[in-house]
Amino acid sequence: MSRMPLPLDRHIKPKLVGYDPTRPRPGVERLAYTLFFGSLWALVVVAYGLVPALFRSQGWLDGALGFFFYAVIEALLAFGIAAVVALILIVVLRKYLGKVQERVGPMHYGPAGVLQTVFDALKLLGKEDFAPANVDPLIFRLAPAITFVSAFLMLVAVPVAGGWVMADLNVGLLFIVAASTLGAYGVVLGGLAQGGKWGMLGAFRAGAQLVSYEVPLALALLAVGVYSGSLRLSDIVEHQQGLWHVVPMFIPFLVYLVASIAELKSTPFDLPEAESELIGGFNTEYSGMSFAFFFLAEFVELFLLPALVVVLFFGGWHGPLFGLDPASFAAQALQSFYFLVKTAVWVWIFMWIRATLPRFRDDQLMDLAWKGLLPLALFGLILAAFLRMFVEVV
Amino acid sequence: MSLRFKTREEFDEVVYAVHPEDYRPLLEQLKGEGFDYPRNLTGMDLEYGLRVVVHLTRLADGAKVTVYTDVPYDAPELPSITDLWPGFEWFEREAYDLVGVRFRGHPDLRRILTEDHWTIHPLQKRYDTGGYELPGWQPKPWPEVADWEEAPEGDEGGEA
Amino acid sequence: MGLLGSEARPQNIIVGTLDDVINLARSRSLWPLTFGIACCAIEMMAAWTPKVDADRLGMFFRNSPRQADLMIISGTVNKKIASRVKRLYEQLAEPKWVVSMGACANQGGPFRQGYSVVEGVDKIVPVDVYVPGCPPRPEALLQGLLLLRDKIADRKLRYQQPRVALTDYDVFAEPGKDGRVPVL
Amino acid sequence: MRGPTQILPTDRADEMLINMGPQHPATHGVLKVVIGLEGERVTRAVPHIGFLHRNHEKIEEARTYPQIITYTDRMDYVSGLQNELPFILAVEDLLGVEVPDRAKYLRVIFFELYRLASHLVWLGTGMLDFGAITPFLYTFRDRERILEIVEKTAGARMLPNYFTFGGVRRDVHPDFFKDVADFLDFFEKRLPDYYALVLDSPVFQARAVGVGVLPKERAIARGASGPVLRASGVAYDVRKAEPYDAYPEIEFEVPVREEGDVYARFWVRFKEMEESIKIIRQAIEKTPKVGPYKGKVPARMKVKGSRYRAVEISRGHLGAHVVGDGTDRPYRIKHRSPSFANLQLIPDLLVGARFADAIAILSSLDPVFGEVDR
Repeated sequence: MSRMPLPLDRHIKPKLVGYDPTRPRPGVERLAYTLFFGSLWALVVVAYGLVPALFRSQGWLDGALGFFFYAVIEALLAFGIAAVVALILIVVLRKYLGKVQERVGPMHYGPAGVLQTVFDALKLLGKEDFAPANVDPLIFRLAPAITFVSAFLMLVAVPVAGGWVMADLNVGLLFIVAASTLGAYGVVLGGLAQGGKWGMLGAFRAGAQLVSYEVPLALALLAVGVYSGSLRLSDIVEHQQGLWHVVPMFIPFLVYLVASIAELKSTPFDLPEAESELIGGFNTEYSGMSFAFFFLAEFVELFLLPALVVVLFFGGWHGPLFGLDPASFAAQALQSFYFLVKTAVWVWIFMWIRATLPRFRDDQLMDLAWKGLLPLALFGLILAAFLRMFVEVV
Repeated sequence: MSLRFKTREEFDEVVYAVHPEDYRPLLEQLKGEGFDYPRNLTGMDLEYGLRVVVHLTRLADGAKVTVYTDVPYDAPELPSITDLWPGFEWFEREAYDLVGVRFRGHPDLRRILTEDHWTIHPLQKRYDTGGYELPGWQPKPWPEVADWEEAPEGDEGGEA
Repeated sequence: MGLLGSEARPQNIIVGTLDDVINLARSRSLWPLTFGIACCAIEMMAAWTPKVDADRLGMFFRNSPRQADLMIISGTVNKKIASRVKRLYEQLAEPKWVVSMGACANQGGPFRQGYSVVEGVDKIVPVDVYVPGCPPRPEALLQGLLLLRDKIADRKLRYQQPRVALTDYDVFAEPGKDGRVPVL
Repeated sequence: MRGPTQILPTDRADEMLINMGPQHPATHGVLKVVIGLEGERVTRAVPHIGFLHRNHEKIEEARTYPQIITYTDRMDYVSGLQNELPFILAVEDLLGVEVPDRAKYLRVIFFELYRLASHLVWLGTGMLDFGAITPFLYTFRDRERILEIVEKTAGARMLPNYFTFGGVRRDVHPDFFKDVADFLDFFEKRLPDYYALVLDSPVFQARAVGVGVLPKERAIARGASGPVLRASGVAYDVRKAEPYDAYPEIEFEVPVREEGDVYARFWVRFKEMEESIKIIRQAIEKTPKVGPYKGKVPARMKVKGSRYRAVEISRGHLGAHVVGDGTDRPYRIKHRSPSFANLQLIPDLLVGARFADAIAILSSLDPVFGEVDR
């Protein structure tokens, strides 16, 4: 008994939970959501609008040194956007799940619980980053980084407003496919490198699932590329000036929606993680910051895949401009606002699906990919080609 | 050879007290009579030996029977009835684990509730609640049943 | 240990402040391990459901011990599972805490004198908070978790976490040979 | 040998052995199953139990009869109150105690309330295994209302120790019948939600129909009981086969389904919830408004003789074999628990299924380890 410290805590009176679940605080929560959205929008305006405009107006981009600094600053801002998006989405998802499930979600730390994710991140920073004895150390450490970087890479090609894009690639669609495929590597390698059986099962499932759903996903993207006549994402958005792609490209839209939920590894396609079957699947043995990177990548993707839905099918940044000159700064800021609002709606739909459905079985998943989505995607591709010909003839 | 057993009525069921050598033949006969549902199998320590009690029922009309037999401490062996009612597989393992009755012909007679390396059968009366041997515990004399046509003495639920 | 030690309180004021911040974060983000043993596990689950909802205090279950901070021993620990409980505790990533929930985990509960029951989980793992009750109500568990939160974060308390179990209990001991006083 | 049981390495090159449990979210407690996997297909399944063995039967020999009721509560802790009944009925038989009518009906009401509570816990945790989180929160919210009603009368939530020899321990709270009626109205409105989230969900149907089929003969031979048996087409319900308390005077149906798959086991439990609502409504109507709630019981209970009684708890046929030697403590008590018998089906059902199906089958068997290991 002597090894126990003296009970110094006898004087502590635990603060009773002074919260009445029957009296929610919608005002505070609404304010918090507004702040979340506003801060994200501000960051986007700074990263996509102000910094490039500043560099261009001063002519710093001509020199090599100036371009180097520009690239570094942009990369940091992109990382900032990814981090802020993840921090916001984690707490929003938890609060939304709470709302669906008739509870309240995190609400005690910070007004309406907005600081919860900050505390989580700080805690994971201070947590032991443990590697079991039989891991492959290099790949074990590399896998979370690969997953996060691939999610982060996709952000570069997404246009948020007319002319506001970090890298306006002429092969933007292919770049997106390539970057999202890279993410599968991180998951598979992470599962295999940890030397545990649950991780291995998770890696097998992840490999099968992500590779299978890459195919219909790429075909759906290709259909959009064929229809709009360009692989550049900003051209695709411009092409939706009159009619959003969701109307003529409805079949590729459905294929993309299902395949992107599978890419996201969220229910009903969360087999690689499958918390109730495989403990944590590919991330079973990860702790501390390595785990945080997987977590972060998941939520960056939860932002980017809905953002691509908006870019490809829902008119991207298009919206009423109230007579503003489309090339002006104010108009571009307004366009980025439209883009973010549409993305937020789609993020909500993705969360809704996640909160409602049970999980598929692995063979049903494969059936859906190869027997259902692939023929549908091919049909969509042919349809897109016919529509393109029709548009060009008329 | 006729089976050596005694029957009596208790509440709503027929109770068979049976000689251990005729335990399995009697149960085979009952199985033939349509008692298809295994209700329960209890192993218990009577301080002169071990007893196995089998409760069966017939799903068709709800008739119930109870069969019990006693085996001595030095040879606690009975034939297994898992092939008649596979549902008794774990019940026999439990009776072996906790009371110490060994069932011949059981497909997988291992300990089930306690650890494999334990040596005691904790529900025997020679152990106290904590699993320690009671000091000065002595087994009682075996109540001889000379003629199975007479009621066996002192088998009414065990003696204190 | 993680980035910053939690037991040693350094003299350096900057590191000390950072330590406090990390401790604050740790106390506000306690993720328990999904490990229910017995009756108390149902009440433990009930503490995460709409009526009580411990998720609003930033706690949610992780299934892998590597990602959990906290282990709630919710039920009777018997001799067969004792070695597993000990191993799970060792698998938790540092820093880690243990909440003993219910009478059985505290000292054996109604089954205390039995041959197969470990008389309190503190014999095999160090325990930070004991929650009494059989089973404790979800609110009682929540109060225990709040106590743990305040223990971790309170600067004045200088809470020294127990690092070793109370006894070097032999988790494989057979009844009759485990050195307890016989019950007669 | 000291230490945990060693699992020998498999002798097949294409088989992988994994230890599922005792800490695994889908084992509903502390079951351990050694599963051999060939890809995603289960090639062998060896269950190991006993991780919650709490020497119920030994420690009850050292307790007096009224003390033992407290212990029986802790067997199937999800449907706590129901476990007291077989032991109490057996002792009442041996003592020849008469139970007054009011107590009989009160017992039925509480019994069925706990069946609802238990099936709600099963539904929530079972859907967690299927990957859906939301039903878990909904079912526990409804269960809280039941526990609040029980708490008002019995004083405790989960394990109230309320039944006693000759009746119930105290009379019900004045609001009791109104509370129960209110809850039933509320719960009837909730049931369509559960149907929509679970039974009618196409994803769930794809996972459950035709999975883990248990043939009728095998179910009977293995001694399966409760919804597992009735989903295989056997209409065996202890409430009908050997009626106890006020069940003979109450009209209800035993839901039976022939398929024997996971979907059938879910369906049977859903229908049982509906039947429970009917039973409680009838029992509230028929309960005598006044009258004793407890019969006459000898002050010094000297129980002699041997008796086996069974009741139908949420998981099936729970029996108590009480052997008394004429003192105030039992000579031997054996609890026959339904999940113990049902779990013997694990090798039958799991081998050949896919791994995700194995989880689904385990959740449809609905074991509670307090009663499996005792």
